[in-house]
Amino acid sequence: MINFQHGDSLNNLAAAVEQIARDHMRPFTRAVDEKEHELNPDSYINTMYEVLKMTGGAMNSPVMGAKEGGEKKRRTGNITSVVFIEKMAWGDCGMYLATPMPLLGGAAVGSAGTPEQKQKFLARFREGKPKWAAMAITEPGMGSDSGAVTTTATLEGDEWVINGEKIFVTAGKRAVEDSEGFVVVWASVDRKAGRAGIKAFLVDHHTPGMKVAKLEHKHGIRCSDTAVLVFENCRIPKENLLGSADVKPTGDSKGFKGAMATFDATRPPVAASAVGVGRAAAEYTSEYLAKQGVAPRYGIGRNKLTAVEKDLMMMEAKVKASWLLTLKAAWMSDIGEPNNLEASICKCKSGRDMVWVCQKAVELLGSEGYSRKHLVEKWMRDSKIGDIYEGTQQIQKLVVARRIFGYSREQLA
Amino acid sequence: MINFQHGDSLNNLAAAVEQIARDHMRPFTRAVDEKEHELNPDSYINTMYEVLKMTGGAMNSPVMGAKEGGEKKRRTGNITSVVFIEKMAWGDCGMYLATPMPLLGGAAVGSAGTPEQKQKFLARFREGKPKWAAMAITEPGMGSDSGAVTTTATLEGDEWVINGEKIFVTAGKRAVEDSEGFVVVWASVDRKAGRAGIKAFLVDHHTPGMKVAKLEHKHGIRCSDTAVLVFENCRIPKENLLGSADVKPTGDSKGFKGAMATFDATRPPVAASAVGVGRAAAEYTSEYLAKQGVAPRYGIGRNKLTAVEKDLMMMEAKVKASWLLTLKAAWMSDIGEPNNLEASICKCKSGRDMVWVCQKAVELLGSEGYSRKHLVEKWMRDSKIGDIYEGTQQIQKLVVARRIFGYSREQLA
Amino acid sequence: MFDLEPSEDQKLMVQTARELAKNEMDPAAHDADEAAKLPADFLKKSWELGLACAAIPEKYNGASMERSAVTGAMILEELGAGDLSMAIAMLAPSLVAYPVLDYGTDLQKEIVLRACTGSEFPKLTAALMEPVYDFDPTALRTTAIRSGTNYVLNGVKTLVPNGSTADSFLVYARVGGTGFDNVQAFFVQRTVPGVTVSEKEKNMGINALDTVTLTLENVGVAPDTRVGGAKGIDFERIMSYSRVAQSALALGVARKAYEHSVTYAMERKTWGQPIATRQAIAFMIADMRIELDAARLLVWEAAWHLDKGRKATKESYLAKMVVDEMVLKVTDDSVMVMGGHGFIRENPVERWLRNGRGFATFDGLAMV
Amino acid sequence: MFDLEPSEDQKLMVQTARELAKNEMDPAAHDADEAAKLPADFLKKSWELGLACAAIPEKYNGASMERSAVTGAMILEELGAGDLSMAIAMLAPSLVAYPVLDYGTDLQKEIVLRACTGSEFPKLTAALMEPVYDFDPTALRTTAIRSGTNYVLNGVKTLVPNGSTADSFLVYARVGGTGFDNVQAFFVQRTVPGVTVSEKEKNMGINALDTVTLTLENVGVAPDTRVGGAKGIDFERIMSYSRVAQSALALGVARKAYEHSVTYAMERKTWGQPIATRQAIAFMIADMRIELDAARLLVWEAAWHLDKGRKATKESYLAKMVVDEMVLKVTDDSVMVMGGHGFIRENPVERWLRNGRGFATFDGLAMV
Repeated sequence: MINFQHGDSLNNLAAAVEQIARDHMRPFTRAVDEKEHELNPDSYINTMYEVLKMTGGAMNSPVMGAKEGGEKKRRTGNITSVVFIEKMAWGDCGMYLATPMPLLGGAAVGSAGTPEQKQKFLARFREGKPKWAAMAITEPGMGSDSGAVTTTATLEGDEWVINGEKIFVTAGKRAVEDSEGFVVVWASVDRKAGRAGIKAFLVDHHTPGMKVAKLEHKHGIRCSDTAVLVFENCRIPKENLLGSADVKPTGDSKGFKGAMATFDATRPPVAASAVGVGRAAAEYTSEYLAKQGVAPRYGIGRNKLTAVEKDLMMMEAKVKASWLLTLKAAWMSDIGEPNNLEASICKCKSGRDMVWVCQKAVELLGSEGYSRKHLVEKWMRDSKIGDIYEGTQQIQKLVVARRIFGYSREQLA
Repeated sequence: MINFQHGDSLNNLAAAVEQIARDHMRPFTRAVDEKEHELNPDSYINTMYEVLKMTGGAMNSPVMGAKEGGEKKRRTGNITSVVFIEKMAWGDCGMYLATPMPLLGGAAVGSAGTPEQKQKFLARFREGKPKWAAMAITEPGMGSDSGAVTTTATLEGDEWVINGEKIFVTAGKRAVEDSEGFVVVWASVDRKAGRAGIKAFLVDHHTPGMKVAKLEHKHGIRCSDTAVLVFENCRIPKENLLGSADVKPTGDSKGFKGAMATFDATRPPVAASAVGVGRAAAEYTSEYLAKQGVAPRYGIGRNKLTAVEKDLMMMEAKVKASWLLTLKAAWMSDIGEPNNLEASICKCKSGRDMVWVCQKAVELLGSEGYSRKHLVEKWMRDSKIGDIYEGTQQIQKLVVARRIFGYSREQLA
Repeated sequence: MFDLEPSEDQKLMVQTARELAKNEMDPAAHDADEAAKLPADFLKKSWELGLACAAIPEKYNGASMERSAVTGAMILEELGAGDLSMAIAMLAPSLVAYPVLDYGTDLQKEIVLRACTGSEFPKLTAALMEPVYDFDPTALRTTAIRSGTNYVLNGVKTLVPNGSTADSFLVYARVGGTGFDNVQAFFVQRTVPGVTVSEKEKNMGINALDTVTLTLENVGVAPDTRVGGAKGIDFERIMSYSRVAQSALALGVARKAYEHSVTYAMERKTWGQPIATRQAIAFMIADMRIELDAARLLVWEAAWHLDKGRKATKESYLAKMVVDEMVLKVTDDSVMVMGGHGFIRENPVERWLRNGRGFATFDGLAMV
Repeated sequence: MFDLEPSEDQKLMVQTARELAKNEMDPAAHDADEAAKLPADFLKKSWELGLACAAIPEKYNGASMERSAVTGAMILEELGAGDLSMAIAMLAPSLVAYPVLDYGTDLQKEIVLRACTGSEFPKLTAALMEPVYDFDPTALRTTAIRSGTNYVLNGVKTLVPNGSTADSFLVYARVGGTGFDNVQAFFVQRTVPGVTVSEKEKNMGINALDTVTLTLENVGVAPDTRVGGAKGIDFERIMSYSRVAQSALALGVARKAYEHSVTYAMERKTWGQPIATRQAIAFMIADMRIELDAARLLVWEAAWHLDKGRKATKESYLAKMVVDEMVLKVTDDSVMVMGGHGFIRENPVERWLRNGRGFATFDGLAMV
């Protein structure tokens, strides 16, 4: 039965998250942007961590929530997580990415980990001080072809020895230096095996041989630490391999596929974070212009609109369209339908369109929009990451097209 | 010395063409669209043919004009031809394509023909009754890969025997059935040699074995006949081969390259025809809306514009931008600079943007724009061909990108 | 809880509509467009299926389907995918039936709704649009001025569907200043003095649909011709229903063009490979799908607001704005996917482009 | 006869500008942006080259270059490709010099033009823009009201380049109703009562450029501060010059982003192939080039109209409209070409995107 309304319990939870976003994110959003890595948004982090501890699994890791809990007939974890994330990103996308929760690393453990791994690496997020988990995939010479991993993991006795360099590790420093978190590292156990040789490894915080070589200075989401991690003979226990150790000669190994599945599950959350930023910009612009007497005349003849009015309306419509696509993809996960196509659709559309929305917001406010007096310029910078991370717009279109045509990666590259 | 003004002589000639467009094209433009192939725009054809006979080479074949005549230092044929074509297409693009002149077929003879071939096939356009020439390249199973020709030409004694089917032959019926014209047919003399085996052949009107199998019913430019030509043991004299008979095993043969060079030279004229249609629509829309009291306020603050005003301005700007790119490409030909890149740029941009302009024109006039009471809906249909023929927008982008990167057809396909 | 699963009833209706589209509409669409005429028995056949006006209560002999804009949107998408001219033609009676169902007096209901449940296709239509570039339902140029107890109507209407054969027109007119609140609807008989019905209009697309220009010169009508009597109509809501309906039809046109493009791109080969393997084509088609899916959700959401009893002015307006842009882009791109073949009228994409461009210039041609 | 070949003089000037851009601007741009400060000696060094204010006649010690908007556009494109902040900073004196050259009284010329031909970088700038979303040069909010023989100025100006160090501001103000004709320019000294100069403004881009907010509260100025005295200025033409100049700077920013993308796409490999061999990337870059070339011609044509003595209001306005859209698209796409790397501030594309977005919000920040 078609229904665009959430249940009361989700609405109540959502209202709580929005309150946090309003009270603990928005007031700091300009400052955390200006100060970049110098300022940890502690007020938000500590508050949020307490909330997360209290609410337990549901918010701890959106994707896990979906896999672990809920009713038998219809799970709610995915919808819940995108609703929460959209609100947090509305508050501040950089701070959302600095939320002390397992994030992508946790998602990987949640979907591919053994019960022991889950206990060892996820239980800690329900106690003590704020912690983070990170995912380390990309390497300097690597673009979107996640198969081109050169970092190696070699089994020596009871230990894997990891060597290599990883870039674009979101929350990398917080996960391995600033807290008792961990990082999931993609490495090849057999470079000749190509994609099939790539496995994911759980590396705990402060493991010797791992170091944060650099924090990137970014266009937007500046308070989220994007780290370069270097592994030099970094030794981890044998049981920290995530998924199977098999290197199947043909096709994708479970390890790689498992990791890729993580992406399927995380595209809607990423889309949600983009929508949060876009909605923030659209709302701000509407409110600002309303004060200047601009009131969109919904319903009148189209050719009577002003240019600003029409743009404002398009901003609003695009935010909503992206959001509905995101909910749809999450809903499909919740009802157990494969959503690879829909996940890429919502990611592609929200990534692209929310950039448009935020760029438009700057334009509609004129030189005021360009000024750091207002937040729209910041949202424009923040929005761009939504069009890039976890697969650019172009990568998403490849996935969408492959699903439409039933083509393999080889048929449509 | 940068100059955006044409010389007086070109301006005078242009004014004459515009007068023809106004008097002999515009009044019939709706009727020739409605009646499709039933109505030959005779008034235009006869008037124009007299003019063409009088003005001789310059207008007879735009590309030839560039190659044959003009000053030594700076030729003017290409600029002249795009100026003329833009004005004719402004009058009516379908009628322009039905102009009794050598068109593409003539261009091919002009650039690759022997003196004898030029005399035999082109001189006739300066005398007698209206005539047309056509170019037959595309086949039913073939898209933009002009190398995939399956029509064959076999040498038997002193004759080439042609077999095959050609589609999308502009002015095909007029060239071979309705007048004493001719058609240039691309055929393979050696299918194993691929691209290198493709040659162009001059087939005279009413040659036995050639027949017009069908006239297409089209979206726009309806009075221009787009024919399907079938060749069944169609015999032509040996000397009607255009260019060299060599089939070089590697690389492009002169024959194919010569034919492809024709495209280089004809993209600016095609762009000009697109611009003519776009300008017609933009002007009509401006004039219509001016009567309704819409006056674009050039110069005021951008965020004060109405949506219609902004669209009107964009229409005007896009028409001009496409036009300037077209002039640039033609000018480069005139000064003897290679213009492969610029020819594709003007074709790509004008093809795409003039469709946008005409679609916008329909929208800005509301339901009136959608009605056949006004011409904008017709121009929208006519404009679409500019984005398609002689290489779609996508093909042009491939060419542009190859030139930018210095890539071959193989490196970027 | 958020849910996008249609009900069993909805699935059934969609299936019926899809079959009509597949068996009767799509195969006949090209010829109908060329002939500028509906297939001879189309209205009769489609009427018998009962897809239009299905929400008329049993009391008036109707099918008593739940009045749902969401269900309507689903059905109209299928019909739009069949053929736009035929879809609008068969739906035209809804333009009269639903406003009467929602706002009519008992007598109006008795007359109109019964006419819309009979075995004959009803000769009823509505006249809303006006032949101006900036048509605005909140500021109609057609006026209904009170004169004693009667109203006097003046104005020109365009794109009146099935107008050549209609006996009765539901004419929307301004009874006061601007704004939705000042619009009311009046039944005008074709034979009343002052009414002029034009020849069939000619447009770029929807050629098979019979539309006319209706001119009203000092046409006097009695008070009981006003829908809902003194209480009148909620025109704002009527426009929302109409915008959802048109958007849904556009979804159908776009979806058909998208599906056709997918099939073509996988079959058509250049350089030995299907063109679907080229990023330029593949991305174009991916974009079609993305925008189509996005637009559908906006339309459904607007419809859902209506079903919840809300006015949905903003939602339906924005949905239509997005859909109008989408359907043009998708149909235009579908022509590009085919290249030169897309320019030939044998290929349906060129018709879908002509029809697709229309949506931004229509406002009020259908009703759910 | 139509011709796009620059003159030898133009080529020489372009070469000079290109070298400055390559040697002094581009290499220092990142650090300047991060430090929000121009390189220490940049203004001095660039001033010595004489690229700004080159059209001041010999009479005033100037280089006596022909006053040509076309030449100016060519030079500004190069400077824009170097760095936008630095370019605007070094050009700011032109904002004062050229209006005075074109319209000033003899005395104003003597003072201002000599200041602009000295060895020191002139502490002169202009204040035009206002901190409102719908800034409109034809309807300035800043007013100059006659009071006896003097004028009283009130208003707020923003994005005043080099404002922190300027001694004198050329302030544009409305002296009557709306329209270009009612705008005049007045010299206001920093030290005059009622003048407040803000801290350096913070913007998304052009960080190294020093801009300030200038507030004028009942600032009285003498009649001889009005440019051109009673005859005044042709503000419409001044705006055209300004729009051409800004558009030319934007061409430079976009061209740099385009060139960077071309290089990157040919070097960067995925799956063993340069990403330039993928249609998605190749087409994006082809589009950049197409739009860039198109926009340049519009800018040159507008400039050419100015050189012919025309107002070029429409031409410069449309050129800027197209350029503003183009520079955003091109810089945005250049970030996409680099993927994640484009989001890192070490990579200049992210700065070009921040600068590129500015153009649509600027009106009057440069002059040729």
